[in-house]
Amino acid sequence: MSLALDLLTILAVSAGVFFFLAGTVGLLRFPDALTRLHALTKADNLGLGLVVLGLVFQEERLFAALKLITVWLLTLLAGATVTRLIARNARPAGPRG
Amino acid sequence: MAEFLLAAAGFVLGMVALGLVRILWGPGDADRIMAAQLLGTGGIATLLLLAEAMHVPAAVDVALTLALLAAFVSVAFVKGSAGSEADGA
Amino acid sequence: MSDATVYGLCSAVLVGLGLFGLIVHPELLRKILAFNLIGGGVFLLFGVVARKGAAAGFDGDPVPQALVITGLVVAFAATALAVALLRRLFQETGRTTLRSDG
Amino acid sequence: MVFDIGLALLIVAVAVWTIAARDTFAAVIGFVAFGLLLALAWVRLAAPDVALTEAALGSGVTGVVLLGASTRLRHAEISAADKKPGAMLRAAAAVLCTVVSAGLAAIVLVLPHPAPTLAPQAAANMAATGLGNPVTAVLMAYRAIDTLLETVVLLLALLGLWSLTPDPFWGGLPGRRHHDDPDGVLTFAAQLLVPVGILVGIHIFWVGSVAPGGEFQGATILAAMWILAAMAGLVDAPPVSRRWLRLILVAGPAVFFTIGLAGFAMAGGFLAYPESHAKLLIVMIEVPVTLSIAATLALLVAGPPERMPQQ
Repeated sequence: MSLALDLLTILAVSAGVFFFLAGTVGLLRFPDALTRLHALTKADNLGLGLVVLGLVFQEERLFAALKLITVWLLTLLAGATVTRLIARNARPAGPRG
Repeated sequence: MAEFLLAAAGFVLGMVALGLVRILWGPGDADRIMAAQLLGTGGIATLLLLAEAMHVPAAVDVALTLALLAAFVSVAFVKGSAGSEADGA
Repeated sequence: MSDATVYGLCSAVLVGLGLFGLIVHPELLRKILAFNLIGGGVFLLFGVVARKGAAAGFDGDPVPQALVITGLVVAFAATALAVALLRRLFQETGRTTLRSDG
Repeated sequence: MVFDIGLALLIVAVAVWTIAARDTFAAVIGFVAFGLLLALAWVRLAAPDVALTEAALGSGVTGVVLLGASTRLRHAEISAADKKPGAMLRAAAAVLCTVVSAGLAAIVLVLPHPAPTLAPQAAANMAATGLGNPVTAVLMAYRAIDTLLETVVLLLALLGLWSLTPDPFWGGLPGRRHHDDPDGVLTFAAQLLVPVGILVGIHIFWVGSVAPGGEFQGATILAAMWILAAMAGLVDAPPVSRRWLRLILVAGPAVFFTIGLAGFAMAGGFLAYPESHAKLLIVMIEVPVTLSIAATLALLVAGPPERMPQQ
């Protein structure tokens, strides 16, 4: 049982880490701010979600597992809000480059 | 398992480091705020992985705090960046 | 070389960097930032000494750790006050530096 | 070890950026990143209490204060930027700073092993307090006088800040009035985040007696949530002349000082707790201190009053 859980953890965390890689590549390579925004927030929030999922398999106490999920939900909410605000508010190019 | 999680934490941190290059390049405030967000998400993932790898459950509380404060700082960044035009003094 | 020593060397570099910024930046806000970097370096040094002083079943000496928490709060208060002074200086004179000759 | 070297290099790189960036706004983002990475370093140094403080206060709230200043002074800095000191002075400063760094590095390398430590004394003291977190025990009992003085220092900083108020706004409201976000995203997020954040703040404060956390960390989160609500236009700051506000500000230090004085009668010394009631007394101090610190931090972020209440 513990071995199976360990395996699930390794799978989920590896997949999560891969999405961080994808997000970073997008942030570096995509041509303009809005597409970068798109690449970054989706990939990273998914990456964090998979990392959280992997760690939940290692948690024995319910409260600790819930706390991990809360961290992810808070990050999602913050990410969605800020992304929306950036897309609407922030000037795509700064005042002096 | 601990070594794997520590390695994963190191890898995420490495990705964050690469993303920080975007702060250097900019060119706009939007990119810089995004890079700060990447840093927040990546930092949270790193903390959660460290908490499990080092058996420091308190690091999850640090991640929780960071998640809240990252939202707070990002909102302030966006508000400040958008508002700086309007009130110069 | 232990893990803590790595952070000890890091803290030494941070203090030097912050000091450099404090001296060469004419803008006061950059000086405040540099001052906070020095603070970060000094606090980290405390953390290294605390880690190396692990004893009595603790992973680190709690006394310097508690001092750093106190220090962080005071550093924040000092920063907030410095920023308020700077903003008032800007309101009164339109300047963000201390140079009066320029 | 590899992880630590990588993290240390990254911290140094971000610090270099904070010093070298041309744009102050970019430098401030560098500083926030710096604080976040330091929080990771504190976890690695087995100091999660400090990591919490760094994440909340050192990076987050300090970052917001510096950011506010950088956007307000943005138009001034362009004219001031050309007055850089000459090459000679810069070279001299570089030499001086290298010497300082080298000296500190040498001290780190020759630190005795094991380093001098107060951990045994702190452990002995902790047993008498009934607390499970050694750092909280140091803050509230072993070195309680430092913590008491610190709450006073925070108040003094706030007095200093208020004394910078321009005459017409004396006793007025700090900060700008933010209005509800027209398309509702921020309002919605704040309505969700603020209650959760308040719960997290209380949780961090409450576990501080047995696990990493405590009044400073909890208070910082509470202060941040109030400012977030203000930025979303959900609440507005009260005029700083309100009596209830002043009462909240001084309640913590006053209760702390009073119980400290009572220590003379109860246990024969200032800030001494009788062993049977130590934990109860510490909680009685911590609750008002947390509220006072939260209010003080929030008002320090808000800045000096800059408008009067609307009639």
